[in-house]
Amino acid sequence: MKLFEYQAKEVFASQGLSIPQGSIATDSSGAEQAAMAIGFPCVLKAQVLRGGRGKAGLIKVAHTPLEAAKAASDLFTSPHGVRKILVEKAVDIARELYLSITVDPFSARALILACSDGGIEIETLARTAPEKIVRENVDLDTRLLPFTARNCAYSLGLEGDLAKKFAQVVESLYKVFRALDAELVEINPLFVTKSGGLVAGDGKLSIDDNSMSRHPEWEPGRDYFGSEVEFEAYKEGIPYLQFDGDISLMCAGAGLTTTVYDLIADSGGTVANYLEFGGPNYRKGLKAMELCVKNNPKVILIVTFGTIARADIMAEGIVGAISTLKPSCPIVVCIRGTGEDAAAATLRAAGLDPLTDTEMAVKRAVELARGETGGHA
Amino acid sequence: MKLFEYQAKEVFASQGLSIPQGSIATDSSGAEQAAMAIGFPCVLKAQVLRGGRGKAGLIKVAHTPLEAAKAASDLFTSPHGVRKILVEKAVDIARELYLSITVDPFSARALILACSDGGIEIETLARTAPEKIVRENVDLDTRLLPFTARNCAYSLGLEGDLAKKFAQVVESLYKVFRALDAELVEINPLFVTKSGGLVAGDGKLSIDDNSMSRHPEWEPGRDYFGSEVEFEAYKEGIPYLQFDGDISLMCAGAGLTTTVYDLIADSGGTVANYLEFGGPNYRKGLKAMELCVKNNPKVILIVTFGTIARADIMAEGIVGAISTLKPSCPIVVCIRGTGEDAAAATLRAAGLDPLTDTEMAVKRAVELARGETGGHA
Amino acid sequence: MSIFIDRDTRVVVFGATGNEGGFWTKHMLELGTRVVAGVTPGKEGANAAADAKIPAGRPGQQGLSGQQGFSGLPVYHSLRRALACYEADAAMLFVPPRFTKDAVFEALDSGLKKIVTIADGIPLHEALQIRAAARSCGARVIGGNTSGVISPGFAMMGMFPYWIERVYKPGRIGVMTRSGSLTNEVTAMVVAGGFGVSSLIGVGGDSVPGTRFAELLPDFQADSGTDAVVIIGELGGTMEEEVAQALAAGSFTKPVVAFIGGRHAPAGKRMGHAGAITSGGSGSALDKIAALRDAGALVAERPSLVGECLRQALGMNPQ
Amino acid sequence: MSIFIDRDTRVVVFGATGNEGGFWTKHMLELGTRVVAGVTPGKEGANAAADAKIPAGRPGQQGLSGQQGFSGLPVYHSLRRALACYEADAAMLFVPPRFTKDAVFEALDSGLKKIVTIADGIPLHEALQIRAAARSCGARVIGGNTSGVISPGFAMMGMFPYWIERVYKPGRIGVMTRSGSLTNEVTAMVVAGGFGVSSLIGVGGDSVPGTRFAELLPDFQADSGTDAVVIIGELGGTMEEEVAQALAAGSFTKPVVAFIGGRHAPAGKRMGHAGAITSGGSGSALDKIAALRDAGALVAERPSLVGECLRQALGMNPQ
Repeated sequence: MKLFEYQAKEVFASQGLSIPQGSIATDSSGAEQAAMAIGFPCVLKAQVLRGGRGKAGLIKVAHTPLEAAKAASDLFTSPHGVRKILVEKAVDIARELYLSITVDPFSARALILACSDGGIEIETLARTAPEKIVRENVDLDTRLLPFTARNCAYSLGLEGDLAKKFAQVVESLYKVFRALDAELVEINPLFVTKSGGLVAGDGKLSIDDNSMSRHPEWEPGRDYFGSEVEFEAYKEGIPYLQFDGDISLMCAGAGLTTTVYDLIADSGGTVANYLEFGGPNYRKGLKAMELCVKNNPKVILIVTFGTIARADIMAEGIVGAISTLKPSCPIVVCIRGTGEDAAAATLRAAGLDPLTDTEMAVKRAVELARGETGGHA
Repeated sequence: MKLFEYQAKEVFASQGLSIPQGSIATDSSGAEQAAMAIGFPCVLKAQVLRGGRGKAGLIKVAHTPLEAAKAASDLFTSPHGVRKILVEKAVDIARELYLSITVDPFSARALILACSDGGIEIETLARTAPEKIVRENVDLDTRLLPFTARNCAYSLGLEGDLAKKFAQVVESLYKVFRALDAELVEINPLFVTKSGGLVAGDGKLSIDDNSMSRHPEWEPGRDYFGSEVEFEAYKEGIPYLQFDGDISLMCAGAGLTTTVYDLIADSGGTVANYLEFGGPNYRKGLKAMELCVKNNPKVILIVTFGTIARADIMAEGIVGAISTLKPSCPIVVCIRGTGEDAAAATLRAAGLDPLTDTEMAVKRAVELARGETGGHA
Repeated sequence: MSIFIDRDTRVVVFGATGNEGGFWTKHMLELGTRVVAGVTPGKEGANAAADAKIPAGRPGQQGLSGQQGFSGLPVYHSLRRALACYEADAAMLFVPPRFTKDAVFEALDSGLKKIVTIADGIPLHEALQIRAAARSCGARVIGGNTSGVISPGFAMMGMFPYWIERVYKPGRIGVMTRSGSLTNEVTAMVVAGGFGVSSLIGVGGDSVPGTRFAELLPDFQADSGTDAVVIIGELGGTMEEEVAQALAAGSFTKPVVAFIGGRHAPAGKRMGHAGAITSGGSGSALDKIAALRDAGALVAERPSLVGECLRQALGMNPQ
Repeated sequence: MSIFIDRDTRVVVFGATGNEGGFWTKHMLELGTRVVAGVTPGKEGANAAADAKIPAGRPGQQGLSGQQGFSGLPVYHSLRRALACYEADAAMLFVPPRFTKDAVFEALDSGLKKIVTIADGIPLHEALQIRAAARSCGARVIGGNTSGVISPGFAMMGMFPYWIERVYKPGRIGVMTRSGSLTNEVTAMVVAGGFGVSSLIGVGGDSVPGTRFAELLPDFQADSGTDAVVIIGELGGTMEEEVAQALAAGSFTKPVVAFIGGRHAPAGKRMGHAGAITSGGSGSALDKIAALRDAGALVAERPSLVGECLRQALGMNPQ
């Protein structure tokens, strides 16, 4: 679960990290007032969960109240669905650094990444100049010891007071990482101010989804989702991604659903949504189909090959959902695995034509989406 | 640093452990009032830092206000220097268990000790029936995991709800152990109430002296010390033990001071106080001698063989202390180690007769204490 | 032949008294797995698999009820108490994600070196601690978020519809996978291609699995019952690249066929599995396919081509 | 011959830029110890021992200022930076107690296997973590609360008035001790008895020392320069009992002479050292003496008898 910049910075500040003076505005006049309270120049930053905000024009500098109002208005009316703007006092920047903490699945430790060039995209740098990136592993049980934080600072070539302060920032950020069960915490850029301070210029904080129950205060609201349907799926615990194609996937198993997505793309088809109702959701056929229908897809494609996710139960759910929702589009069904014989019987009894081959099911769905065949499949 | 029972229980309660309802009284009428507020029967427990309070008559049960007043008065006038009484509601006891956490220097882990016989002295049991003691090690970095707490419970033969509750008590007590940097936390007895609850009947909590700077709230006051001089020595950071013999030790080095203590006892002498002014205190000759003089010893015996604790500096301190304090008792000096030649010269110049042999110095001190020789040695 | 588990591997099942745990424990026994005891705190004395409620309509029930003399498993409060009565080599965990770290550490503490956890939803930081602890003990944790491990025809730890012969036919092809349903899909194609499976190890779909693909290669290399290995991978992480490195380095010499999901996955979106996300351009399915092909593996574009790739890799005539 | 340190042991000194650290680093060098670099965060580029302020009137100063060509030590921000320039085997820590854990872990992280810390006042729980970490790395931490390690005439890590010949005369007797001043006292008696010291290891006076007496016995056993070992123990803990066990088990076969302080110590009172306290009747000096005697060690009642005990233990004529 990714937090917005302003939320990440709130957490940073609670662990002793310096952040620019700022406040949140939800409309243009609020942004103008915030800017006047903070003083000029100030920076208006759209709170959206995407990278590259600078290039996308989602960060604007204002030197007057008028400029602030104009910038805010531009941001709120942009096509990026901006609902909140962070208005921040401009920082007197001497240089920029990079710092993040993530996990290293191989060594099974936390991984600190630091770079003396801030503002860059670390993944790009990892390809072009990996030697510029300082890497330090931290064992979660042993915890971050000061010497590791110092190693980061000295490896970046920092000296004196700045090295000490950087090491403190590393320690604070590590506390954030652990306290929030983060998969990623990132400060990019980390500003070195002209007076020698360190201030978080940006803040990324992604909480591990499997740890969200420990952090109910960060349970995401509607803001976090690109569409109403995505939000609804989230609340149901149904993995769902919104696209704008023709075929609604209603599959079980992450790997299989991803494969179906690939096969559709290979066949020239397009996907309206990714949706899994396997695992703990295999009894949620009705809800799953409801979410698909909301996209007005040209076809609903159901592919499963489950073990725990029982084919017979899923077939009953699908048949029930069809009779309740009466979707107007054709439905292609390919259900295999535990209880597959009973499932096939259930589907046939409901007038469906269950397939047993994934690639054939995809082919039929793509054809139907193109209008090459018609009616319920 | 040992806490009083009532303080230990305060800490226990803050980590979720159940303790009997109770309050602290500093005089008899306060105890009577506390007893009436709590209800009868109640238990009055003298707050002193010694074991075996039951046998020593320092724990009394009262069934009426009059009994409470009488018990409190007896306790406050006992020879044990009772300054506070913990008045507690009597617990409806079904059985008693034992639980403690300490350190295992060999495995370098925390060591949980549990026993299904509460109220016993664990050290006695360790000699007589060690198989009755359940032992579990906990790695400090890995931390206590629930399975270890459960292992304690099931190894004691507990079942059902009681096993679960006991495991929770283990987890809570481990939190106390870590949070307070304890060298020992002990609940003995741990009451199993007739309604199946677990209540700490007693509480021992000893904070590691080397970690006291992290726990300034538990910095000991005058209460903790048997004498004014001990308290004063503590405030100076000078290791000091009060005895009631003739010879005040003013030595450097823990092992050497302990050895001098032995040699005196072997020679039939007695010690007025143990005192070390080595290590970081080797410039504190004046203060050290002040503490000795307060005991009106028959002899002050100074023995050192220091490396960091420089003989020359200590000799200067001793000579200065003598001229300031003008102690009326003879002083025996045996100073060796770093700077010993300069030290000897300083002492001789001040009219002392420095010795170079520890055992000879002890012999002379014991003789002087017996009055067999006289004057400054 | 098999890797990880065979008929001699003595398995203790955590959570065998639960509904799912009991159901799959019975199936493990039915397949021939040597399950010796169950562990459920507070349930000592219960008979696990015998007491398990079997949901109506589940396959395999008939087989179980027809088995003579089946009387359930002894259950203990703790692994230590179980091991006081039975020797064991492996722990199968049917334990919820938030208790998984505790169960893994309990197993490691008792010296078990083989642990399989199906838990889907292990907190990320605990997954790190689990893998770190296992490595420091020289133990192997398979999972979480996996169906487990099966050597068709012999034994399994986990949940597999082994009774579907067109998917779990015994044979000489090793399988390593990050998926569940997709595994059934691809394994069916292995069998359709005329092969069978020696051992199948589901390392799981999490971003920090307890065991990584490349760490299984030495076992498959040493297993005389395995002629080739099929890898069912997907976007995200670096496990497939690590296999490619092992191939390129010559430390694994048997033929490898891979199917990699997520070739068209949009960047930065998590496709189902916690581990199935590209980060900043690394870990894409196309990169993985390229790395594997460069290292000499055959990569099937579709599941249905896996059988053909195997025939080619093993130098057999096309079917 | 020696154990732990010799003229080839390459030592990095943490805190060599401090007053005490600098002073004793110079002495380590003067005795012949191969000190290669210093580590003090924030002080890279300093010349440690050369810059150290030497308090007036300290012995040894003359010797140092007379040493030709002495130009101080290179100092680095971190051990890792030091090791990029110099190879090293050991770390000597002149670091305050509350930073000791950090320094020990820094040394372990860089793979050093020999660490000596003089710090007096290491928090108890951190002492546990230090010893646990060292054990898991196969490393040895000596201390805290010790003067360190010396092989008189050759090298030392720590603080010893090696220039007092009647205390630190080279010879063939190994010494293990929990004390500082008492060590000088007893070692003087070893020398007075006509012997000298091969290696002296101060394990320190804390209740959780990084290394325990019995763990040093194999080294003394293997050291051809050591004929017998003197143990300077005291009440509290079980280290002397562990030596007795090793003797009784026959795993240490050289003569052992012990002096144990605290025979008259009142129960439950801490006699100076953190480790010097009996707990519930165990760890008394008398118990230790009995255990050692039962195992075949000679125990000197007074320091002055140590020399005689050694002669007896080594089968020599009384002096």
